[in-house]
Amino acid sequence: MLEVKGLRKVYRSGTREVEALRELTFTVAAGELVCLVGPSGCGKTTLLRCIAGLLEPTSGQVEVGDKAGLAIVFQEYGRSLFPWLTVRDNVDLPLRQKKVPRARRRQLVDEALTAVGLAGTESAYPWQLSGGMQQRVAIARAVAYEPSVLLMDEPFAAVDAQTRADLEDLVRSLWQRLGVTIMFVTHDIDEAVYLGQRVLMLSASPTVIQDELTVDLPAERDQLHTRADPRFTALRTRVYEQIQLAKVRTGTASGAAGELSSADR
Amino acid sequence: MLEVKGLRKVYRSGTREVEALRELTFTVAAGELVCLVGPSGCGKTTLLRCIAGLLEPTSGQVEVGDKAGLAIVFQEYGRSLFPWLTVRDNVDLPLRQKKVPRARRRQLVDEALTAVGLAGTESAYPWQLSGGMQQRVAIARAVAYEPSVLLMDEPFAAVDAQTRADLEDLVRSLWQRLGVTIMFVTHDIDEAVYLGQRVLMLSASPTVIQDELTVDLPAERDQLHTRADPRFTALRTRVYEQIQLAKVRTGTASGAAGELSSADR
Amino acid sequence: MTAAERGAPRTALLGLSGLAGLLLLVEVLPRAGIVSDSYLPPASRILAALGREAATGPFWVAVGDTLLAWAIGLAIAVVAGVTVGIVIGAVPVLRALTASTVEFLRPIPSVALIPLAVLLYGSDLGSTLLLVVYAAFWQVLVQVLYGVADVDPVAADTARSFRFSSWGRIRYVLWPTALPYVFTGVRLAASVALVLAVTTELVIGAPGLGAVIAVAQTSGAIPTMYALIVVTGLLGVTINVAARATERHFLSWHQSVRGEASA
Amino acid sequence: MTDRTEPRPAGADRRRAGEGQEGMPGLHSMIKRFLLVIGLPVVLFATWYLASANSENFYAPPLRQILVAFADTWTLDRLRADVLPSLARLGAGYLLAAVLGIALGVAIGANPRLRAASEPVLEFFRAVPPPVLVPVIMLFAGIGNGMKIIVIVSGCVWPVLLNTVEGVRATDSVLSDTSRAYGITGVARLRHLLLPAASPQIVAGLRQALSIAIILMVISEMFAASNGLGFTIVQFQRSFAIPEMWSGIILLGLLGFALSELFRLAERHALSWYHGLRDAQRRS
Amino acid sequence: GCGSSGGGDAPTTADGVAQVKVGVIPIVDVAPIYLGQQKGFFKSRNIELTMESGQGGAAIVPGVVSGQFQFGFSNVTSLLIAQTKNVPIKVVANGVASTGEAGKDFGGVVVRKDSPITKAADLAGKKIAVNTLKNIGDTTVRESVRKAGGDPSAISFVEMPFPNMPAAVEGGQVEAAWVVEPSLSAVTAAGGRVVAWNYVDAAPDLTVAAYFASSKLIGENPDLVKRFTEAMNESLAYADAHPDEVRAVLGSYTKIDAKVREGLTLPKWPTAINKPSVETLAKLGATDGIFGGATPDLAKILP
Ligand SMILES: Nc1ncnc2c1ncn2[C@@H]1O[C@H](COP(=O)(O)OP(=O)(O)OP(=O)(O)O)[C@@H](O)[C@H]1O
Ligand SMILES: Nc1ncnc2c1ncn2[C@@H]1O[C@H](COP(=O)(O)OP(=O)(O)OP(=O)(O)O)[C@@H](O)[C@H]1O
Ligand SMILES: [Mg+2]
Ligand SMILES: [Mg+2]
Repeated sequence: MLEVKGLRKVYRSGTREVEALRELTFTVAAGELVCLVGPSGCGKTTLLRCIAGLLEPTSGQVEVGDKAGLAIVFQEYGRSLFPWLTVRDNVDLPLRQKKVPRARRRQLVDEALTAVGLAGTESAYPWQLSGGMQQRVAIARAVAYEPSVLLMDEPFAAVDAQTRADLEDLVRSLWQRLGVTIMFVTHDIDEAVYLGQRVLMLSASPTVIQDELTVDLPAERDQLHTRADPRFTALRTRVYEQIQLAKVRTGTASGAAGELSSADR
Repeated sequence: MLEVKGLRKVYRSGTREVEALRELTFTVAAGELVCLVGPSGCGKTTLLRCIAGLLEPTSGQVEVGDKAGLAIVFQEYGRSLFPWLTVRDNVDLPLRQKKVPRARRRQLVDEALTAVGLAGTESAYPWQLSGGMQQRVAIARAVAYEPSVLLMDEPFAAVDAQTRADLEDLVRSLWQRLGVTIMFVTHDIDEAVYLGQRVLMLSASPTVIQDELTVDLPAERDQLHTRADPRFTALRTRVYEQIQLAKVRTGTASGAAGELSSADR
Repeated sequence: MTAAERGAPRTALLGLSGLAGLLLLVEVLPRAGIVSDSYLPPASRILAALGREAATGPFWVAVGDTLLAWAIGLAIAVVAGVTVGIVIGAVPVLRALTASTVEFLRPIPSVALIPLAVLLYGSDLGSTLLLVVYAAFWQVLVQVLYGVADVDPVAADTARSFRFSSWGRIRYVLWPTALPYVFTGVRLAASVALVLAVTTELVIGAPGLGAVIAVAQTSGAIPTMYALIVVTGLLGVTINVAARATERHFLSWHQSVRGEASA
Repeated sequence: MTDRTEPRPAGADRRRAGEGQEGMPGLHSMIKRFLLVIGLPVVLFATWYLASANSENFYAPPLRQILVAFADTWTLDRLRADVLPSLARLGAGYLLAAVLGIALGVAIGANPRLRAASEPVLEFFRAVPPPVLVPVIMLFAGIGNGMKIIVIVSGCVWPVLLNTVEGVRATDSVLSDTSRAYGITGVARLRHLLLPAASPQIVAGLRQALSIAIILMVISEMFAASNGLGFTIVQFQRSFAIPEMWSGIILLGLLGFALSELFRLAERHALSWYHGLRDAQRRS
Repeated sequence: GCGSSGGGDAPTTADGVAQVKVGVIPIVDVAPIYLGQQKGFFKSRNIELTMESGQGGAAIVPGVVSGQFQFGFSNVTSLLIAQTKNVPIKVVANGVASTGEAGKDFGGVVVRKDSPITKAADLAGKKIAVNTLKNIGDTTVRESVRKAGGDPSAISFVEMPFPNMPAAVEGGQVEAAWVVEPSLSAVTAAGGRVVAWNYVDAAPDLTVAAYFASSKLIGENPDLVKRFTEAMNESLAYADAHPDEVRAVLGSYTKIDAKVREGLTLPKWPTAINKPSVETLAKLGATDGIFGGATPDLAKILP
């Protein structure tokens, strides 16, 4: 359903050259929910953009079963909403492009906005909303679109803990209900383990897949019990260690630097 | 040092009217580190903007001791960096405005960028960086400025767990070293407790102060031991409960909706 | 070699092919009898006339005169337009106060001011400058005003929160934001200035290409007239190439330029 | 110590008060706006009046004479006979230029190759002065209204075109990616992304074009015309009716001001999202 | 030139040579002044000439009035209009005159080869191009039609620069056009026909244009004006007598093709102004209402 083979991406601009992705190979089965974690600047966004076909890989291949049914939630939520459209129209527009009948559109938009807790703001413009609310509009847009593949780039970064928990459950129920394939980028290790069937861990730059983990928690999860499960704790510790390792391997003690390989020619 | 009295803020645009802050009164002593939590859209950003003098309160007063030494890290990190300046110049510019001598500036910029793990990217432009890296540039800019009052609006939302921990420690060490007054907005309850001397909890809209909590953890904190401290767990539970309460009080079961009061006239 | 460097020759090639297409059209139209060749001579004859003109000294003196008037006029208009634009744009009261006057003065055509110019300066360089500056100034001013209004509120707040001085705000926030608009304004003004320089010379006989065109026109020397028109056009193209190059240099950070580099 | 809020520019408050409120504040701000609009022109005219009162210069007559000439000259009949045809041509030319400029601008702005190929040719024509272009246009378009409209278009299409090209080129990359990801392509991309994203700059171009259109209306009427405002002004100039000529120039200015006010209203409406966005954080 | 803005005085160099600027239109009509300059007729009278070429009165008259130019060249009707508006100028020398011979004048009304118009009377009700409306062109063309028994009132005149007229006639955008040399030669060479000689029809030996100065200069520096007039008269006479040299000098300030130059019909350059013809022009102008009800006072404008 989603196949990435030997993906490599080098950014070039002027004399600066950054190897964002060195070589990535993995597959995501149809209807799978995979979480992606990795240090800041390791190339997660780049990977998602390549999968969505927004960025040309330097080499390697990406195959997506059904490109038409692909939706994406961008990390830069503030810039991905149309400032000239109201909240409702922002969510509605992709549906209109998909030629969804009017009545159905109305229903989808209302449902999605209610699900993310934004019922009542339909007529506001995005710039009249708080950061977290903007991010939720972007999520609602993706949800209403009923995609077959959903790419989410740190979608819950700007919302509070409680809302975040609600949205996590929303994503899981959506996934179970529609059988959608999801790639979910997050910084929150707990979130990755709680949500995913599988967690892909990326190394720091030059980026390869550091490790892969199958989350063998029961399919029915809830915030209270799942997170209290000792298996959950074991899994999150495993992910944490791998990420620590990824950092150390790059040889920088602080762990925050060095993910950038800049080659002046 | 920082005094907010009866602060109220209503946004008006066209026929839409949103009461973002109903009535806030609190003081932050000089050199204190206060964390601010509250549901998405409750008015945290609005409050910070009012304190910084960027927004006119509808009523009430804000008094800041030394406005000249105030720095702010915006939630919209992407838009608060100047795209026409390199990373180095972005950090350097406020210092030049402050007329810091050249050699000292150089040192401050280098230190700040190294502290946030961005040494080596000085000559890149912000739009060549990943989201998390951009956010760290914004943090470095505020840190290098050596402010006497530092306002931070969800500054770590876009960075990975490990970097986040490093940055948390950076903020605490900076605070201890320079005696700066800090207001820190976050969604992460653990972070609020780990960082702050005090945690202010805002209610959902119409926003008032829901509760206030003094964090009686030792001044010397570290990621491993402090978070393992049973007192830490007790405090975070207390904050969590209060926030739950805030949501319930507004009468919406999902807890995510209803923070917006929109009055069409 | 970077993408931008690779792109440059190809861009030039595409541009040249566009010009070649125009030449071909002008060659074919009269030859096919679609228009009479005594009123629109084929390109080859125009170019031949151009060659003859280019061999004479007075022609180059005229080109020099026109370019001088153009350059001085444009420089004055740009400096004045940018300064006034930023001052007015940065201070809302001034903007409100001057808006009506600006809108009143702007549509007054330079050509209607010809008697005034002649009155003050005869047919000297001064006349040309007066009209050139008058026309080009508004182009820059309006663009700068729109550019200054386009400042990202978050960027502006950032500057305010860090206590930038007024000059710092102008220099580091207003100016870079307005810069793309200024470039459009300068490119508009550059050609308006050229148009006005030539027109003034044409009508009041100030020395320059326009005066030569007037002579060719009244003499019924059609190919020569077209040749001279081609010269003004080519001046315009050259000026634009220069403007584009500076723009690429100064706006490398801007969305419009960086998009192309990475493509 | 008690520095609560920064002093803010008075204009911001003024604008703030004007929007979305009825009753006293609305009226108040309308009066204020009126004073702002009228203030500087009144001062300038007064200065002109006093400075020119004793003018002996044949070409710079006292403003008093000009105003008398204004009243005598621009009678209703005159307006109907000369100003209306001009305005009709102006309107037609401006609209055509707007449509053409935006259409071409979007195509060129969205397509780097097309831009590379067409730019030199366009720059070539942009640099050719309308007065020498007119004979060529006459060859193809005759001497009727069509020719005059083409002259207007040939001059005022440039600001629209250039600004549209730049506006389209500067479309935010994240927004552009969003559109692509959601299958917003083709016409929808044009309608929902490119045009709105470029609209602030397109509007800047349209505003530039408006005054250029008026200027070209005058220039076009210098050739092969027998009526029109520009024609009349040139006629006055040639027949040494200098106060009348100045009165015509004043009328042109008034016309420009009136049209720009109309334009401002239209802009406020069409770009309300943009002004809202820009004002959002500056307002109370 | 800014130095002389105080009045009509020409700056004079140490050796008494006056620097004089003359506003002219670069056409055949002003050949004598260029020829005279070449022959030294001005230099010998301590005048150093600079020619400033403008397009018509709009550019030249203000220059003369403000003292930017000391002398200017303009057609008689424009001068008459200026007089009715009390523009402070006065004629100082003759400029150019019609040859007075139908078939051999330097200006006329032309039509296309295949046009049904064959004589002046046929022009009634037609669309005719002139270079300037309400000026010498349309008043004299109307007179031609009137004299030929046609009704001039229904003619619609359109304004267009001379060089554009051949194309407009050829393309049928106008039915006829009043053109002067060298456009006249261009039309006839392309097969066009002249159907009316309007200068000839208006008055015998019509004075078409003249040189003028501001009243101020005439009052303050009569000597300079006198020297200019003398030099000008000498130039006019010389030009009239030496058509070959005229054709040669045309090459120096126009771009008229050498072949065309040979075939041009040259105008006449008498030194005297034909006052009756000016009176006729005044009458015609008054009939056609171009003076706005006023009557030009010839004594005030002519020397
Ligand atoms: N410019 C504006 N115009 C109108 N309403 C606004 C504007 N800015 C913010 N609001 C409203 O004010 C309320 C508070 O917004 P604010 O940005 O302060 O929330 P926040 O607490 O920072 O939320 P988050 O955690 O999601 O960033 C929201 O309901 C929002 O819709
Ligand atoms: N347009 C660009 N030009 C040059 N380099 C770029 C560009 N975009 C990204 N990069 C570089 O590519 C690397 C990976 O960036 P990417 O945005 O994919 O990281 P990320 O994993 O999403 O990080 P984060 O978690 O901080 O968002 C970074 O080093 C960044 O500097
Ligand atoms: Mg990212
Ligand atoms: Mg916020």
